Amino acid sequence: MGTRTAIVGVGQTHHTSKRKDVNGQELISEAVKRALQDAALELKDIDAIVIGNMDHFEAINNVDCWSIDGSGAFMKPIMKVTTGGSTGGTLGSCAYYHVASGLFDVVMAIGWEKNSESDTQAAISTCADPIVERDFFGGAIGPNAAEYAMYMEQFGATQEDAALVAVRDHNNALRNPHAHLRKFITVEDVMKSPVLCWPIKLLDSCPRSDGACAVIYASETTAPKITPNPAWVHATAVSHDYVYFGDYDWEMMPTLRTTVDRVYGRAGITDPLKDVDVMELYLPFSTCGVVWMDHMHMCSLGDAPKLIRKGVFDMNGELPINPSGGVLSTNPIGATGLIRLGEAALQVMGRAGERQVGDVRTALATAFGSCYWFEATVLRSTKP
Amino acid sequence: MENETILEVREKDGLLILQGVIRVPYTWAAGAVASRFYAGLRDRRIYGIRCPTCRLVMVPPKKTCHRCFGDLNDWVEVGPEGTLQTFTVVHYSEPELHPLRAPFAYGIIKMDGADTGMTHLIGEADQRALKEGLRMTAVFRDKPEGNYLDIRYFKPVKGAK
Amino acid sequence: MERVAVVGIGQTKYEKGKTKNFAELSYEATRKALDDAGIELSDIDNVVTTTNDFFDGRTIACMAVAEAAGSYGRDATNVEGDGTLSAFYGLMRTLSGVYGTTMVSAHCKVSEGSPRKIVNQAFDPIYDRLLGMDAISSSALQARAYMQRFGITEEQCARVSVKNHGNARNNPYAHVPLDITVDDVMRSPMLAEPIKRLDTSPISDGACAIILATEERARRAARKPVWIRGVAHCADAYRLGERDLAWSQPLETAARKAYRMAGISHPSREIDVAEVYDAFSYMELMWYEGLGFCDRGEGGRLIDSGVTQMGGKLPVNPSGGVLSAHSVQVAGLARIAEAVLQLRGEAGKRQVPGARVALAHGTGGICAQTHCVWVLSN
Amino acid sequence: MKDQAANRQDELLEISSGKAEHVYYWHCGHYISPFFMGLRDKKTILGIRCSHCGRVYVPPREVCGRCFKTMHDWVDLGSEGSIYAFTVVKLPYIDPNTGKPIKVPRTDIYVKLDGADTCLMHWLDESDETKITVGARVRAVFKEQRRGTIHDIECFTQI
Repeated sequence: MGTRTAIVGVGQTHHTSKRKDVNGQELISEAVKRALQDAALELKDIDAIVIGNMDHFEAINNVDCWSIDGSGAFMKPIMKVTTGGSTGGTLGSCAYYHVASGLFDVVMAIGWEKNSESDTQAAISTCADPIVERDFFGGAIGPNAAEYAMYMEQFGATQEDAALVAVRDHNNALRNPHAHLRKFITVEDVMKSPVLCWPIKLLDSCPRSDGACAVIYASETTAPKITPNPAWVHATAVSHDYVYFGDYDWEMMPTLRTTVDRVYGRAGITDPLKDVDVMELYLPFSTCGVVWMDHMHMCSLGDAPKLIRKGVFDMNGELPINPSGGVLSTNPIGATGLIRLGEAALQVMGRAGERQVGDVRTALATAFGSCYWFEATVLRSTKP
Repeated sequence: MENETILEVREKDGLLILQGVIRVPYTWAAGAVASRFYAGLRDRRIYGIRCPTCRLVMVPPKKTCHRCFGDLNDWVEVGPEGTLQTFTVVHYSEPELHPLRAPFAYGIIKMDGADTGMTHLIGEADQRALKEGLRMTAVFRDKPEGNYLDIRYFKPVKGAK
Repeated sequence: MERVAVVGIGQTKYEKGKTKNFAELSYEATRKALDDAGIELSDIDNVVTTTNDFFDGRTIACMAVAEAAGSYGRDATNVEGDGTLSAFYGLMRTLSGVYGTTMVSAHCKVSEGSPRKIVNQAFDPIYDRLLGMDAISSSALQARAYMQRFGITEEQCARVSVKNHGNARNNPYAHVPLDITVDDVMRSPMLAEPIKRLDTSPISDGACAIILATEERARRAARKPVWIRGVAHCADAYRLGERDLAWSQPLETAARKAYRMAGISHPSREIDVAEVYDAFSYMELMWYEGLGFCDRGEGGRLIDSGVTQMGGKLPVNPSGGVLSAHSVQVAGLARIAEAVLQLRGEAGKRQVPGARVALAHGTGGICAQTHCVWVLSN
Repeated sequence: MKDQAANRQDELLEISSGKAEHVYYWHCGHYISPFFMGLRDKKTILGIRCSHCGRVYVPPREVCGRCFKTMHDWVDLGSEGSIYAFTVVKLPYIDPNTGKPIKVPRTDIYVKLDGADTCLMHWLDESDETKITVGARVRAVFKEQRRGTIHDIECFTQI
């Protein structure tokens, strides 16, 4: 049996469109120092570090080696993991397995990106198979736009339904001092914003951000010494099933279903609306906040727009989603999934400040990337 | 429709090899610390930064000490001369990478007053006479561009042995 | 640490210009590993792949090999770095209590891109990347620093090349088996002083996979399990000018930790065979020292003594090492695979008779900034 | 700790990569090569069937991820199918192949070829989204000059 593991500290930068005042290493060090401060630890207390980003955004090979001045990994074990957009989730689970294995006691995961350093869409387009799909892959927007076009056709959902999700996440960000975009918007604003990839418009889309996030994991013996309220990892799961974008089954979203089924199963969640208190979901586009609700078993297929119109996922709704403002307001890609985990942990630890959702006992965080790959983690205030 | 992003198609033993290319340009923020270092080079001065805890002067400067993880802001001018710690004479040519034509040399130079070495090019030198401990001095670019090659290379100090 | 075994391994032959694409190459290795273990993919519950987006010419390069590595329907993840680190992550997942049998795979087709430009991207874009250094020129700085400090000669480095290329003749997977002399190495074209052509490793394409299992699951496998006794890794400072290039402290730190886990107090006596990451000939001598096979500065004398040759007391790189096949992030995983073959007594003509404890070693970064050390036993 | 040295912003330098060009020689391998040659020589799209689960994959590949078995059963899928999904790209992002902005609007489609279980990605010669429907029948338009790449198909067109 593995070692029980909890998140005990979270640090992040104030995410923004371009940090000209710091280079990548310096950006990372801000998040690391804040995480250490949050957990009242010193660098010497960290036994191992995992770091991740997406290589083609900054063109830095061997990021683990390059990061030392920022990550603090001098004379420590460090490894790099990456799975594209889902990297942040991958980082969290990698740190978790470090501790769960019993080989390390306190481990820090660091996700970062300086998306301002290249053309994000160009760099992300290189993730498609270079000789078969690259030229038809309109960056990350394309497939998600196609997905929502199909969903509207099938279930009569509207662009306004997606706009409601955009309004929710953007306006939640007003309570998050770390969020990149903090501007009050309305459905009308979303509808009037320019079309990027029909039917996705500018305000339906995530920004590209410069930012970093560090999350500290600790073992069951050490975690309670660090904080009275650790966020315990109850389950983590992944589904990375596909190779080509053309392989995906958008009607049944199998990778999302597999992922949530695995974490719900492992954490004993039968009805997410009732069993989970808050979710931090990797929704890169507002449209995902509609379609994916069905597959996360919030409702039957095609019913997500009804829940959204009722405000079920709003801050004061039955199951608040993305109190942080989510990916729509902040997106330093390699950090994005880890920010979801960090924010979910802050909710469980009761340290989410103005964006705190009452008393959180169970939180779920997801990450999404690559070829519709998903990752999910369930955190609880109680020990597994 | 414009396309053909594949530069060349080769067929070998009944299989295809496609030559493609990635052309994504990058612009890296130097950050405040490196920017100040480059501002110094503009004035033909080389600055390092001292870690008060580890008592090390690092050149080029950095914002955080990798040893104690403390924030650094104690700027010190180093050089203008230094000593060669190790070097290599490169005999192959890689025109897209190399700023100088082979044979040329790379070296690690510890500037006077610094505790860490600076990796750089070596020019105006008798390559066969290079050795550890040789005194070196920076040769600056006439028109600084705000990057590492604002030092063109290091050359042996006249008369140095 | 609870007991975890390597129960299956698979390697492709390492060559330049392999005709298989990433997925086909990766599948060859994973299929061989499954067949070697005598299990099916259904017995595997999670997968760790190893990629490098620059060598593969695409970002999220792990997408290409997901199916081929067996990721469909199971928890998969991806490490970017040397294969010894992916194996380490695989070990942690196996130990976590969540999973019990882990497939770890790595592929690399170094010949498809421009390796020198790709390695140059490991330098700091803010500072020294513009110098245009690559693996050869930066390692030459390290070679010089090391040789100068300890009086190591070019001939001693050449002896590593002669030994390893010679050993490679016994390894059907090796890329460059050669029957050469110290003179041949010394007379090969000078690339970056003191590194000559025959001091360098080749540009190789290939793939490797290993399967890790808990003690309970290992019983189901067909092969005699090879147990993981100790593993550790450690990183040095980033900038070359901040490091002691002549002595690898992170290697010593990682080795000591791995030895402590494995209960080894006299590595040179207790280890029967080692597979180390010799990307350049001088590196093997430095790693002897860091691994405690000899005292600091004694690497040259150790190679001269013949101890690390086949037939010596501690043969190093019976496979021919990285000098004979360098498929970058695959190379460390291949070291583990070779160590496993030795401990099973299945290493064929390169077998070290009666090997009971083996060491495998991987590195990452410029001038081997990071090291990962594995100790295995049968 | 201050996040932004905003007052010194004007002194902050950036380092440029210049044109940054990385050339690759991608081996198409033993499954994509016949696929491209099918486009080039026969103006047909080849898929491959898993003899175990019966799924037909396009583009063809060696292994069926579900069954983890090598596939041998090549299938000629012809050149027609239906639109599974589409999007009209209006953002002129930088084409990673050229370093220059792509031409917009551009319609990317996922085509479910008749007889295939997965989709092929390509372009549609219609950029008015109101004139495109999911499920519409489409046909591949082949180029006159073909050389063994995915662009031997010029685009797809609605029938």
